[in-house]
Amino acid sequence: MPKLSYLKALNRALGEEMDRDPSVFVLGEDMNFALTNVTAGFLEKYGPERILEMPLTEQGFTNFATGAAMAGRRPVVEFQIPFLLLLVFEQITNQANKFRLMSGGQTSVPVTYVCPAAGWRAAWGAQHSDQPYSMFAHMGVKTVIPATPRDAYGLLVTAIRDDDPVVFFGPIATMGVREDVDYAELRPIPLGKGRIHRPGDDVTVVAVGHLVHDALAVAEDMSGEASIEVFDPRSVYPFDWDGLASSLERTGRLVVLDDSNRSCGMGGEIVATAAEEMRLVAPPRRITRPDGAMVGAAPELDVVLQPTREQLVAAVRKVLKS
Amino acid sequence: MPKLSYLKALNRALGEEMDRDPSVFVLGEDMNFALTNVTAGFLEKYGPERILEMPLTEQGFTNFATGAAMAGRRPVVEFQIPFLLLLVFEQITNQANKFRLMSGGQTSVPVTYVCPAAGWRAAWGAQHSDQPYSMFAHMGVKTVIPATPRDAYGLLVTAIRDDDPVVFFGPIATMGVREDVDYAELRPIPLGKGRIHRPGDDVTVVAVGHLVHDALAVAEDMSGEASIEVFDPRSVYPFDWDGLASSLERTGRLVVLDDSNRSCGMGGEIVATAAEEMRLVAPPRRITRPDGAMVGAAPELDVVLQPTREQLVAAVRKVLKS
Amino acid sequence: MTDPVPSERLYRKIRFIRRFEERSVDLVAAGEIASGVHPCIGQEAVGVGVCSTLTHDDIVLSSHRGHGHLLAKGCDPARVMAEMCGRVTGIDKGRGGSFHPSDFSANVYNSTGTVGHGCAIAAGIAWSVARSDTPGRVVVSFFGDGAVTQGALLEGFNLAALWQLPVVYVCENNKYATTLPVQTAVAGSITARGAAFGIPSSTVDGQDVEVVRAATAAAVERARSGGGPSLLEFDTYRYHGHHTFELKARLKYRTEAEIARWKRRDPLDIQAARVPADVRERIDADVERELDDVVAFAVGSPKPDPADALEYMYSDGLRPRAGVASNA
Amino acid sequence: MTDPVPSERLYRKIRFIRRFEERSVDLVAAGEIASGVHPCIGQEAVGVGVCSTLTHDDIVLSSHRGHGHLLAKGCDPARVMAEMCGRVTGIDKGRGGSFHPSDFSANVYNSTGTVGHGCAIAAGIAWSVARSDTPGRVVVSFFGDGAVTQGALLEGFNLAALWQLPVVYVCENNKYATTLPVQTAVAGSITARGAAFGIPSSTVDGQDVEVVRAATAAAVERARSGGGPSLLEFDTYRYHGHHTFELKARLKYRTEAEIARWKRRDPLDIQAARVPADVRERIDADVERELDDVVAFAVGSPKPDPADALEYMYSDGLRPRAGVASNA
Ligand SMILES: Cc1ncc(C[n+]2csc(CCOP(=O)(O)OP(=O)(O)O)c2C)c(N)n1
Ligand SMILES: Cc1ncc(C[n+]2csc(CCOP(=O)(O)OP(=O)(O)O)c2C)c(N)n1
Ligand SMILES: [Mg+2]
Ligand SMILES: [Mg+2]
Repeated sequence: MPKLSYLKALNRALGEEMDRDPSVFVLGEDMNFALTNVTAGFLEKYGPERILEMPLTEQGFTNFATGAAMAGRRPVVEFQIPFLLLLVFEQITNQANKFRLMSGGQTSVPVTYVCPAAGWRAAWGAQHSDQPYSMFAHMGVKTVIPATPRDAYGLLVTAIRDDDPVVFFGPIATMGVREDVDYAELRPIPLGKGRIHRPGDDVTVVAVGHLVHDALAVAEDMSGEASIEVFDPRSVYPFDWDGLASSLERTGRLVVLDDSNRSCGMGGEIVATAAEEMRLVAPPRRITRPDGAMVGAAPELDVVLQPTREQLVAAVRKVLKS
Repeated sequence: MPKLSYLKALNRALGEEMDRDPSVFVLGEDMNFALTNVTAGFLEKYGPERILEMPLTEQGFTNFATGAAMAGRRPVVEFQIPFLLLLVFEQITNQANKFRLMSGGQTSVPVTYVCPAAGWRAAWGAQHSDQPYSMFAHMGVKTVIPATPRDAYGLLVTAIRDDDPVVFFGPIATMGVREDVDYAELRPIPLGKGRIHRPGDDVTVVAVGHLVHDALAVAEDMSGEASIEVFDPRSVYPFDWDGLASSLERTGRLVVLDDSNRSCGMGGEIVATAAEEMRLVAPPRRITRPDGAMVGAAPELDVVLQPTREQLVAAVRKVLKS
Repeated sequence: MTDPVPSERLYRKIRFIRRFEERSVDLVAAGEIASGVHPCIGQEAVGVGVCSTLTHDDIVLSSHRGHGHLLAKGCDPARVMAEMCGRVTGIDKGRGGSFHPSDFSANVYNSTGTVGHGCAIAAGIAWSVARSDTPGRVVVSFFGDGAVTQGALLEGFNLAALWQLPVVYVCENNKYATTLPVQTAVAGSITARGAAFGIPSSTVDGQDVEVVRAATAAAVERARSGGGPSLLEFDTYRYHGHHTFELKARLKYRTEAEIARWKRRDPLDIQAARVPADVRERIDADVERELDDVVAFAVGSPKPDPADALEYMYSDGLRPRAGVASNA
Repeated sequence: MTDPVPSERLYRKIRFIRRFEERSVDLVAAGEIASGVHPCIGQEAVGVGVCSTLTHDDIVLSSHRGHGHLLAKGCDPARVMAEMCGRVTGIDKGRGGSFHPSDFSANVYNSTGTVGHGCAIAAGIAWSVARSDTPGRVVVSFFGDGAVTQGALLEGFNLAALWQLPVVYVCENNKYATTLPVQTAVAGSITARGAAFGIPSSTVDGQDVEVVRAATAAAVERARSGGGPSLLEFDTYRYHGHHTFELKARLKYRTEAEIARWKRRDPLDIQAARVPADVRERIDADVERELDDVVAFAVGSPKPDPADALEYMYSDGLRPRAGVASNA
């Protein structure tokens, strides 16, 4: 079976949707040279009417995409840096995502926003290394952050086909992840459906994005010590609360591994919902970035601000003991 | 003792800081006519060099304030509508709040952002009724949302004197709240210091912003049934975790009343932190807006999307029983 | 401008909007319109003149001061008023309200609450329709003088100009953004902003509907024939406050004399002079009768069911979690 | 322009920056600069010419392509290089890096990562200094051709023009924003954008430092004497890729011929022609010696202590909660 990388999975999903549906088109910066490689080869194949090179005008082109979507298109907007999603935060959360409700259902706004570079970039400065997905979840925007090539493919397809705005976060740290894949078996993956990468009995580790791979490594390392279930929500909004509840029904113990800032992050939401509504026999734990973390100065400073496997090992031991 | 309204408390705090410190100045829209009344009488008193009328240029004037702050001023920026804070979200969270760290401590950015209109406005449309404070907490921006005139006074003074960016949310629903106040006893109130409005033994109700008044009313109504401690964090970032822990040390039961959207909101953060680190003898509960709530259509639709006293009563009974 | 529009029809539209707005102010006072309204009284000729050059298929993006645009574009007045009253029979089922309505049946796509942001939304629509099975449609984006200081609007100008999109940008310069006088907000000029992007831009009398119509017709024709965007700045004036709250808060940002001066060029009077008195009388009476029905329909329509508060949020019927846990 | 700056001094600055940048590219390859860099090679005359008209007290806002601006403004080169290498001896103690440095000791206030947003920050600084105890200072805001399509930049123009602030806006039009050619991004022109706000705007040769200096001197003089903002668009070109990543990813957005054509107007050569050969040789040798020390200082300086990762976040020493609970 061929090895499919996460980046190539995005390219494949997007290309197939472009082939399938002529209303799909892509816009963003440095499109003509496919700088992020998500659209590698597309300009030649689809031409400049479907691969739109945009000026450095993020708010303008986000609004442009909203308009195109209301006019029947399915724009896919690429953002090269996570903070650009903060720059257009109002246009996505307060405009595109609200227009359907405000029109009483007359229109919908099927835009997909893709950031194939979520998270840390060493030394690019504190303005370039954020993980803003929790805030899109807060504002009720459909938000996905898949961990594997297969899920990236399936969720990008679903995001594009979805009739509402969807933000797709691809962590920088997953872009090179590869997976054996039978292309014929690639499928769309529904929003709000988590995935148990590894079943276990003692503790549920919910890991988000690239941290799924860390969780799996730790689960393997600790297999002599504990049976760890690794739960990957894949979409943070909507979230697979039923899936989490049934995992906790079995394990009763929860550790969350989340690269968000701590306060009001997705990690906190998972812990809160579990504490409120689900079976827990020990206090839950989460491992996150610090409150309001500013990551992106010198590498030495940055690594200590992001969740580590050592922290996960310690937290698992802790919840197993209590 | 004179009755001080919340709105007048803002006016008083700001005026006193303008008197005390010539580097304080105010900028915003409709300043010359003090449309929100926060700056009522100021143009006449301080003149147009300290009360700056701004064009409809929120990002521009937010950046302008950042520059002025780096040059030694203490700008107070008024936003008439909560969504305007989403429009300038990047400029506050990714620029003003990060410049100190990025300069290695060479500069600081003492700007205060005041929104005296947080929350619901009946029928103004879904774009005008948000409560974005949780997202500023997520991004590590100092954020306050006082409930009473005295606290509004004290926290606005502190926000202005603070050397970092501080976002001040004044809920629409508190603007008319009045309190007997001895002016001579008004004091700055530190960030990160909660307030127990009413001590109690059975359950801690954490209420945010205008909901503090609902919590107090419910505590009074239920006094025959339960001894409710009403804890008002006043600042959501930094948060008074020690204060909350010591309240829960006594009560062991927690209900949170928070007008944020549910997912990744402040209510969830409080529940998560309590579940992880504090004494709880029963599962905690929170009452919030729904996930990603869109409030502001017809009044009939809106009232059911905001936390109610009835929900609080039910939640208190529930945690007392479990 | 395909077929000529008789002066009477333009008069009737202006009269209708004028009286619609006056009645809506009454309905605010009566508590039927919870939001209050931003009346367009004094500015009617712009919406009417502009929309008189458009076909049904042409698309309009409006603003917070949009009632006139909607009525001029052909929305059902009863359903517009019902919308303003927050009724389920409204064009947006009571979810858009007075401030931010849309009506796809009349091709009014949007009236975003974020001032100035409709400009780039319009560009996106225009780009799409120009490449659709039914090209030749034109998009009109209305905004005020306040909007031109919003950077996002200028980003939209750049996109529309780069790709020569079929958009007509209509700036209703009514001299104030809430209380802010345009000359203290706008360095340079409004038309120079358009010109900076190579967009043909002109300032036009907004009080004479026939002048508005002629200027717009040329811009629409240019857009329709692939000649790209235009910017029309219409000189106009609102007689009422920014919003009905000004009926209580008496703000002194303009003089009575200034208002009186503008009223001497009243768009209704200007057009009335072109219509025989007896025809006008008949029209005026018709308008009142129609508005009686409009108001009766609106006020008599049911309010939304609170159980439907989260209806229409998502296309796939996704229901967000409630604000309390189901087990709580 | 108060006292004349000898041609040699300008030559020396350009030479210094050219070689500083070349060495920084080497340090990227050597793994000492983790971020990579955006070299300004080819554009040195702009930073040098502009800053040669400024006093120490004048203020500069730079950009991601800022090394040349900083060195021209008088920052200590060793501490700039140390910053790029993420060392605690850097101008920002390793927290700003190559992309977003500031150095208040030389009055370089900022280089925000959000392209175009320095424009309004500069306006705020200029407004403040004009009203301070030490007025008469001028603020220079550098940005690229890519920045002029960012609405927030145009919002800044409006503010600076409205209040006639002492800012000189310097646009280094190096023809590309990353891979994007300016003519496909900018409808109309760059200077027309300034003119739309009533800002005196002109396009000037950016390769001849004496030309840059003369044009800037006039704008600085205007700003200093209360005449308000100016926009200078300098025609220039970068020889290297946008960022050192282009050394690996060979992008074909421009031709070798185009690069060669620009190199025929090399700012270093142009200025070299005005300096006697023997003087140049002495200067060049000095520069190399000084750069040896710069690199040795930077590479020899300690890296930050991970325990200090959250240092400098808040003014009051507030320490954010860690990513794991202390009891976890
Ligand atoms: C970006 C933004 N800033 C501020 C507001 C608040 N606001 C609503 S209408 C308005 C005035 C708009 O003035 P103008 O564009 O001239 O239109 P007019 O009201 O005169 O028709 C303001 C400031 C908003 N809705 N959006
Ligand atoms: C608002 C924003 N959009 C995009 C980026 C990513 N980005 C960084 S530099 C750059 C190109 C800037 O081009 P230009 O302004 O011409 O400056 P140059 O690199 O040519 O010096 C881009 C797109 C950013 N940092 N900020
Ligand atoms: Mg106006
Ligand atoms: Mg450039």
